[in-house]
Amino acid sequence: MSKIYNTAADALDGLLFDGMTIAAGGFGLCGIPELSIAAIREAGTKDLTIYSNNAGVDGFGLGVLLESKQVKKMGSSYVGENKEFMRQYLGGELELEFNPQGTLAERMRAGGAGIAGFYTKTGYGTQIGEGKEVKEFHGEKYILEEGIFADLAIVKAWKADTTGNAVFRKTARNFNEPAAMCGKVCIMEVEEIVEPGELDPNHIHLPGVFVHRLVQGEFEKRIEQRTVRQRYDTSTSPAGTGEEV
Amino acid sequence: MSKIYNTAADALDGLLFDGMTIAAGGFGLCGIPELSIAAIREAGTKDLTIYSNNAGVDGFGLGVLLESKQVKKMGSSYVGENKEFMRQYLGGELELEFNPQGTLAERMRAGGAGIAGFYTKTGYGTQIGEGKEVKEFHGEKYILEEGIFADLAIVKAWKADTTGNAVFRKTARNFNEPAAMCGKVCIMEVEEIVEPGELDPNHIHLPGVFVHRLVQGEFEKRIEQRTVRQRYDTSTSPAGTGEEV
Amino acid sequence: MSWTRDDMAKRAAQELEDGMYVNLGIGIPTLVANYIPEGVSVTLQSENGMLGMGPFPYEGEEDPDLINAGKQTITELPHTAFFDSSMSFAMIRGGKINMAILGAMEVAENGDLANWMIPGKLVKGMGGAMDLVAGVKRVIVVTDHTSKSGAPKLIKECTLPLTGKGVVKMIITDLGVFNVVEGGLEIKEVAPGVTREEIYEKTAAKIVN
Amino acid sequence: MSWTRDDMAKRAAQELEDGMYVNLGIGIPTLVANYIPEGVSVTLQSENGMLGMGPFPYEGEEDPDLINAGKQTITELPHTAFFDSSMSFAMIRGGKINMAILGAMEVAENGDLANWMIPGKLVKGMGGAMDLVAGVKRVIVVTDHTSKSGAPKLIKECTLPLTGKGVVKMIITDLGVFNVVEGGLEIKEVAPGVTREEIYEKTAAKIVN
Repeated sequence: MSKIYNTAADALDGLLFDGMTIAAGGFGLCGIPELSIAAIREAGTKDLTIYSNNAGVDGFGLGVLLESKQVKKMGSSYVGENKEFMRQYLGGELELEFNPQGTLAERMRAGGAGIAGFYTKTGYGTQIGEGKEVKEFHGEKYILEEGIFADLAIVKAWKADTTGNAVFRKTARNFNEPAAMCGKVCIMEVEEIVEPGELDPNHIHLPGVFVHRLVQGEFEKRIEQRTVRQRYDTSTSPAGTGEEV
Repeated sequence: MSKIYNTAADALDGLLFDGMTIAAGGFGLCGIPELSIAAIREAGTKDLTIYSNNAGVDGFGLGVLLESKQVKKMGSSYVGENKEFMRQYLGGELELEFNPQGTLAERMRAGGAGIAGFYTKTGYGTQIGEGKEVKEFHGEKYILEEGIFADLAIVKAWKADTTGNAVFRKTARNFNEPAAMCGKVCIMEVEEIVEPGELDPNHIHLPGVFVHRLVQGEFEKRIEQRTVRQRYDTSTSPAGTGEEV
Repeated sequence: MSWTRDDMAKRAAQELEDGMYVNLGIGIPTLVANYIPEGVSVTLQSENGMLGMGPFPYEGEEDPDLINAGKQTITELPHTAFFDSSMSFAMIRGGKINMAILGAMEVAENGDLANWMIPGKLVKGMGGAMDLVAGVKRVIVVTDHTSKSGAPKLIKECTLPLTGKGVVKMIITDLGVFNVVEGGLEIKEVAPGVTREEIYEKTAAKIVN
Repeated sequence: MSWTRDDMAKRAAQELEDGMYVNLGIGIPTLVANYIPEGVSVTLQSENGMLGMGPFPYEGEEDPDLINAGKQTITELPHTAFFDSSMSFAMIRGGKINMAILGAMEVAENGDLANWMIPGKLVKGMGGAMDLVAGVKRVIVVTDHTSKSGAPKLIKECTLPLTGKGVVKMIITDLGVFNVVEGGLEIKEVAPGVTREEIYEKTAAKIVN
């Protein structure tokens, strides 16, 4: 039974329905499932609830599904890069459920791992904790957060073998792993599909059992904030410094 | 600040105290922290509570700490390979807290991840669920299990760089990763310490932030059940079959 | 002429479908791997941290770092993936494993399963069995129809401590195949040479047909 | 002559100890990396999934798969490790990151922090800030002592929605260094050319010394 589909549209066939919940990988524009997003835009599925750390930018990433007004609700930690998002949100056209970034990642992993809820200190005593159950453990207060169980996960990996065993590249890994876990069905797009045995079995990031449909494709991989240092700077540059260009 | 210690005894210096809680990696005798176990036996620390999937065998693994009567309580999923364990347990000398295997792994990871408790279906309606809070999510019943926060984690990896970034080998990975996460201090013993840059940063199993002290050593790696197939068997042998020797 | 252990394993293997991820328990369930039907490709999960379990190693090639959940030396396959125990049970608890085939001490007519503990006897522990029955989509039990003393193992209510409540979907014994349905057990198949009367007689659980 | 942004970053860097794992927020905290003291080696964590963050890349060597939590292109170091977001916040929530240096809109005298939201204005989200203040062992705030309009930022009680309750341990402003102690803020250092009177005047939080 092959997991390989020719296009994202083929892979999505039969899975999309109005009002569904989708978990998407990616952080900012890094490691986002470009192909599935484009295919969902094309399919026109409406009233989507999307769990994704960010909401893309205007014209790219999940931003294209906002522009086409296919999204009813976003569950995210940071949506600051998207004017259309803000317009729809402030105009009351779009629901927004803020999730602390780590809580969002853990909620996805929890759903994928059959954990219905968990207690975290994150957000206790803040707006995020309002209406959530509080419980004390070892003298400290924790709030209950629930696992995310998505109808569909759309994620992007670097390489996968034909059975779906996947590896990610550098920080493009981010939410792709927990998002993949929490989907009833997971569509994974990759830069390269390889034969079983080409990936080291010790170094599979996401075992193939989590991956139902695979698509190989080309990616734009847009950079959101290009920051560089100059070559003439021969001193040891400290971490994360230089200049924006 | 070097994380490298010459011996397990050196690495344990200042960390041991009577009545402490220790999380140990390993599954059966596979991937167990042989060096730390031997050093704790030598140190003679008493009244230990040990969370470990198994309790070793007579004369090897955690079995040696049972023989020396250093263990007050075991938190395990399966303890069937150890006569001394049974003798002490049935004699009322040793407490035993059974944890379903997946619950034990998740409790260790939870403690390491700052998750004080989580809801799982595992054990609902059984002895394991008795006395534990039950909560319904999406029409199904879950029980509350708590994170494990251990005073010390003792684990074994294959290789680590000097900063503690570690990789495990095959199924010797098992509980070593979650056990390492849940220790206030984690001592990792490895077959080889390498320089930073020798391990692929994409393929670190356990980032060095979880590892406080490193020891390189030699390991016996005893096999618990040696099963083989015969070379003259040229037919395709199905998985997990053959004969015990 | 009821079914042998191998017949039972062979019958259980008929439940496998192409592409499935399957966890096999110790005992008769392990034998199921010998009878995977032609054209059906399944991936075996071993809960100590492996997908894609291969056969036992050739003598001299045993690797102490490569064992299955029964602690036996095994081998890997080209599509094998290794992972830690929390990831292993994430996939089990998360419903990603399609089928588990397990042994039983008792099965009740409502699908309750007891297979880990006999009070007063030596208690070894549940290992991964409670997680498996709680998380895997379809749990099939393969067991002798009666205990060594002849007592029914398919009963009204379990007397032994449970592994899981209402978790068993199908039972394969030496006498036949049973589905757990609303109201009790449904005889789906009768082993050759066995009569329905024999089954009725040796079963304490309610049979609905 | 109060402290400049760089002075504040330099002062914050004095809090770093050899071997620490540190998360630096956006803005002045990022500058701390420029002033890590001689002989002190720290590992920078980026919450999108990286330990061991290196400097920005040379022009032409930017890698879209390698960014920091501010979405800027960066580089890796020999001891870098990459991981997924759930692992990243496992180490944050689990208390494995020794220090976070963050900006603030308001800090209360009991250590409450507000730095993610101004009601009625554009809300971008908290990102990883709530997880960081809940999980990291020692949270240091680096901020101007007053807002652009001159209003105190160190106050009795936060008026803005909180990022975390009682989480800040130390505050470094352009006027000095403050510890959050029982009963209020303790002046630990006064910036050169600044008087205690000026600090009292520009601070609404209770100062205990």
